[in-house]
Amino acid sequence: MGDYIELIIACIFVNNILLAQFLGNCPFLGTSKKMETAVGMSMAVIFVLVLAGVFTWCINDWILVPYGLEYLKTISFILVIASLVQFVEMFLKKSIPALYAGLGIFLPLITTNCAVMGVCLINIKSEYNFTMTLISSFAYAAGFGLALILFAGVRERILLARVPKPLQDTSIGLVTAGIIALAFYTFKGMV
Amino acid sequence: MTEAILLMLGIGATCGLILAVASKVFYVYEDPRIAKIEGLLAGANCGGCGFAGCSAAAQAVVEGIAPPSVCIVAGSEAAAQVGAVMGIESSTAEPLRSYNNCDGGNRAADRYFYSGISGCRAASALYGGRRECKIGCLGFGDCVKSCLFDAIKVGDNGYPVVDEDKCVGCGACYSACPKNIIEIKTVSQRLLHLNDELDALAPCRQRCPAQIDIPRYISQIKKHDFEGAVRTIRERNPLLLSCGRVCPHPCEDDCRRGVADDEPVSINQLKRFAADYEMNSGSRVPVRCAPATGKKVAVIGGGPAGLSCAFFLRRVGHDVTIFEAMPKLGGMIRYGIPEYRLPKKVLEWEIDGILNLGIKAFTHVKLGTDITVESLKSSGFDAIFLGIGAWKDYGLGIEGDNLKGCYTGIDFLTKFSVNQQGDSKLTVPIGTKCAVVGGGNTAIDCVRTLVRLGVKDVYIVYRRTRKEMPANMVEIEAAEHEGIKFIFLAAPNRVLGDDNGQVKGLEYLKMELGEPDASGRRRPVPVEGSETVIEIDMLITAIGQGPDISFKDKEEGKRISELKTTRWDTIDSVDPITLQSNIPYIFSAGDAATGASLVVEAIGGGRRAARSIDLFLKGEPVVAAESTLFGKKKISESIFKTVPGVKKTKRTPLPELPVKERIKSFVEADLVISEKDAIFESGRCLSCCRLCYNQDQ
Amino acid sequence: MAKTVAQEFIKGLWAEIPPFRLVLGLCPTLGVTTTVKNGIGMGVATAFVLVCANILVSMLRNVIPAKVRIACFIIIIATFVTVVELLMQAYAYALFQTLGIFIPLIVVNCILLGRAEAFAFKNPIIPSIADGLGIGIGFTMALGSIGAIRELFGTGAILGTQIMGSGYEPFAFFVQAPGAFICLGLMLCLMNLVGSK
Amino acid sequence: MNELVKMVVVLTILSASSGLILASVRDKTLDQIKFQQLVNEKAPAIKKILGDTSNDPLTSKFEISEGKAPIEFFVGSYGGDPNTVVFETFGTGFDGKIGLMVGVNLENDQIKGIGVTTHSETPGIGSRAKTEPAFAAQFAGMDLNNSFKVKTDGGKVDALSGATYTSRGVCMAATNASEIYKRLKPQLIEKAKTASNKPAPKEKE
Repeated sequence: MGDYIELIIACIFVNNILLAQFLGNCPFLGTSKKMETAVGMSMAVIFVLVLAGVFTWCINDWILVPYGLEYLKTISFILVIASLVQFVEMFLKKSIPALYAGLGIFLPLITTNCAVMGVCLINIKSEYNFTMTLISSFAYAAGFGLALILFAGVRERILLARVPKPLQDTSIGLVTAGIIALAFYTFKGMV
Repeated sequence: MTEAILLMLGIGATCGLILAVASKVFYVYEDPRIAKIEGLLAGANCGGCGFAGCSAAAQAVVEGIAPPSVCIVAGSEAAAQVGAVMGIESSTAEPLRSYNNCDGGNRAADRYFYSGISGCRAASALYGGRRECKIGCLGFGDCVKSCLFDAIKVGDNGYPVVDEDKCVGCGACYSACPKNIIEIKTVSQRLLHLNDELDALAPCRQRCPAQIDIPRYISQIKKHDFEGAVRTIRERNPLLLSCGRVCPHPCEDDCRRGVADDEPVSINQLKRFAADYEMNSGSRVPVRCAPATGKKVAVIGGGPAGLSCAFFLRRVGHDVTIFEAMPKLGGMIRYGIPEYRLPKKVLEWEIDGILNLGIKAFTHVKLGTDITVESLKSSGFDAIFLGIGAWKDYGLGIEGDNLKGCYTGIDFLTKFSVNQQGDSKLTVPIGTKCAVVGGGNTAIDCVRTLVRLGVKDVYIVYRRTRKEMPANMVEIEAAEHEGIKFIFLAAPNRVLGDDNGQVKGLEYLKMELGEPDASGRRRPVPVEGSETVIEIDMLITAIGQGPDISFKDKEEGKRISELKTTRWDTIDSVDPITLQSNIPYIFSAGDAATGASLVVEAIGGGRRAARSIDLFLKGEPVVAAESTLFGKKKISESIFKTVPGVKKTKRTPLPELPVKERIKSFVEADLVISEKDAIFESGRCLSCCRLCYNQDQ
Repeated sequence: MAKTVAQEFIKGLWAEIPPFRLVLGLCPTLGVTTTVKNGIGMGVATAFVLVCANILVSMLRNVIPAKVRIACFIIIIATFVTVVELLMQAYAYALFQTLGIFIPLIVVNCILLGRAEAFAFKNPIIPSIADGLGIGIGFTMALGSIGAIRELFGTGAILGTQIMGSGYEPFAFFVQAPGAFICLGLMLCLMNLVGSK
Repeated sequence: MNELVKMVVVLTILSASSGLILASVRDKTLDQIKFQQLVNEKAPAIKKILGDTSNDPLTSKFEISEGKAPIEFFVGSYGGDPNTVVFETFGTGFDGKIGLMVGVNLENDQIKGIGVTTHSETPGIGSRAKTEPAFAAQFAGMDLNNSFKVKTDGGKVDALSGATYTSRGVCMAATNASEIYKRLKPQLIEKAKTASNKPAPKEKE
């Protein structure tokens, strides 16, 4: 149990996917302009990342490793993730429109979110077992959400601040992200 | 080797099959334009545009929230193609279109018979034309002949009708028309047009502070074109649901049917009917915005004036950001008007519709604390609109008015409303016997709220008589029905307290009416030795309110501290029509500019300010034409003393909940009229113009 | 469409240089640019995949059905990414080790999908190559320059050659995560400043 | 329906041909990659551990499989005497696996030296296990028949300050090495001799 808690803390704070591992930065800057979007995106990432983590673990453990095809993991993972996302999107749209309204529109954005692909590869590389994969996928996604929502909160306020023209928008966004990353940096010694 | 090929074959085939089947099984209809536009975007789903992926961006483009150039990857060619799908040329100016303003046709009486050349110009050369109306259509069709694009036809009633699809906005008809009938304007120009002496205006249109084209939307309701009616109202008033509920409808006072000794048309009920029709229809009537101008405007205060100003600025293409100090948008219509008059759900739906046009809004942001005029200017806002409202209650200024149990009107309503909406826990302990001092709408809202909270004895204490009460008559009547006790001709003298500092009574002097004062109301004079005490445990003072301009002091030495204000703390405009302040980039409207006034006044002011801001941003002089109609100024020939030919018909009564039911809860008390009644009521409209009106047969 | 091949090539170097003008492909930009060598290595790998994918997409543009085009692009890109991954492992092992997980993640770099969709899918092979080369070289230059700045301030040296005086205390902040964000933010600011003039 | 079929067919063909391409590239590069891994990951550690040998340890190697993946052993001869073997074991550090090369003298069971090969520890903290010679040096001379613990856990190894997890991971790898060594020692002595005499394995391409 202790190991699991440690893993969760490490994934959310210490190795925060956005701020320490630099994965998933495009949507990080793109969808953080509004709090609403940021929350939706975070939820969608948690949802997809857990699904993708489980699927890719199964493929890796049941097909790729037994047949010695590990070098095909990039292409097979991306195909599986892309199809999975598209399938879930279509499924939600038809069957659970309420959930689709909240999450659905964020799903396609996730196909090219390197956080998803990145976490799947990290899981495999770290040789986690099934439970660990489940936990780390969730925790990494939660870390993504945490950072994104924090950042969106700050960014909404930045709009009110005096920012010199050349620094406006993405530029100040990156500097802010750097300062938040600095804050997350202090978690380094935690585990 | 074989395994690799087999694996990839398997994965490819499985994914392809599953997706192919799923796309059939889970098929959902959506606007075909979305798919078309999505096809043109980069498909990288990178999120760089700020929308959640390409399909979300495509949807936003179709809804008009995002410009065709939304995609940062696809480049300018794709933007042009997206624009083509949407029928807008990206980043070109709004198209000009011709409009016909006179649908009077042959209604205006002929002054003489003319048998000369059949041409408008020839006819108008003789005494301005044969018809009575100075500006009305002569009906010879010079405009039709002038049009090279076959876009104007003479309609059924002998007046020109423009086919908007064919019109290219060349302006030929405009120059051909010797009268003021054909105008050539862009949507933006129409939206920002102010009533003018030369316009074809019915009396009600001249009276409405928001300048809504009333006869037009009523005739649209008559023709069952409810969406059209919504569109017409929205050209002047973005808060039609709220106005339809709370507007005291001054327009109805000038209705020609009322002048003819009949009951005036129930104009506001018809507006509410159209507005509710849109809300209940499940979809919003689309609102188009002009291409982006790249100018940024900060609207401070998300009340009716701010929302109206933001709405019109956004529609003419500016980038608008609203800053609101309270937890939610709406201002006085959210926090000052109780739930039973304007349900919050309705208000939210309305505000969402406005924000959906692409207006950014920040709440919990107070001018002077979180932002300053200076900081807004330096973060790139080109103009600033102050719609900060009037939120500071005036005090009674008598002994004991700060005892426990004493509140002021707006403060009480706001705290109660914030609490009711669950935004924070500001509870107000409610007594059992309450007196509300004042005779305005705030006072009435306070007493009606107290009744609903189960307070047994609720008094209204007012200096003058019922006739002088500034509150809406309907509201006063409703309060009477709900068992409020009115104490007229009573001036509070002092508030009595017990040993704990808790209110226990209110002493007032009886008054009598003396000579009329400047406002035409008879001045009340106290009667010596008439002190009377009523026993109460709660006192609310609602004797008026003014704007809170403390933000000025917080930026001492900055330009904003030079902002001119009046002695009532309202922001002084250079010109009440343009609403520009003495600092050129600051504009104000609503209660902040006028002192506590009507919602519809604030909406009209918001639009006037939007017009001035638009002029200011384009670098044009911020002025109003000499012939602009404003305030009490009216087209004299259109105001009749008598209106012959009107048969009396009963006005559709206002449906409301029975008293017993409504005082128990905050459920909306007034209801909407039925479609049948709306059609009937719209039939009562005389379809007036300047001179013409349809007589009852 | 009247643009010449040369124009297609040039635009990637300045007008549309990622990640400055097109704010895309940020993850590798931030993740691997601790040194010039890493930055350029990543840039070259990306450029290689970009050019190859552009060629293939352009070749197959009449065969691929529009509805599954994204899936097809992904397969094509992923194939080349894996090829790069294998080649790098075989011939530039040290670089492969430092770039680590970012190599397979070229697959999800939006620049690649974006170019495939926005350009190669609609244009013949030659302009597609020019486009891919232009954007690829632009990206490489950008990564290299960010890498240079971070390496210079973070370690006091560029490509292992000491540049700063011996009294220079390396500002390690720049090679760490927070420094990456701030460095890129400031460079963007600089680009805006220069571009606006 | 026709369009759907085309979609599926194109996808399938495309992914199958991608499989073909990748498989052939993989085939061509396989040995080179293995060689690179050897040279880049293991060789430096081996060289450091063994120092001056009279043979080339990278070529005098043998494999022993115990059901799982085979373990590679590199033989170091001093003055023609193949008395030292080096092999890789793994422990779990702060962030994933740590690969550790352990060199052992077959005659006295003493550790000749250790060296970290692969790891994904925090740069500047855990990574010092690989870069700080003092940390590795303290293992030299210890008896491989013992298990290894850091001082906080009651052992003899001085942990890297701030990187207890990494140090534990290295100890874990060393303990694993001890177990493997104890199990396989008889075989090792046997094979070390033959391997050092055997000519260098054929160089591929």
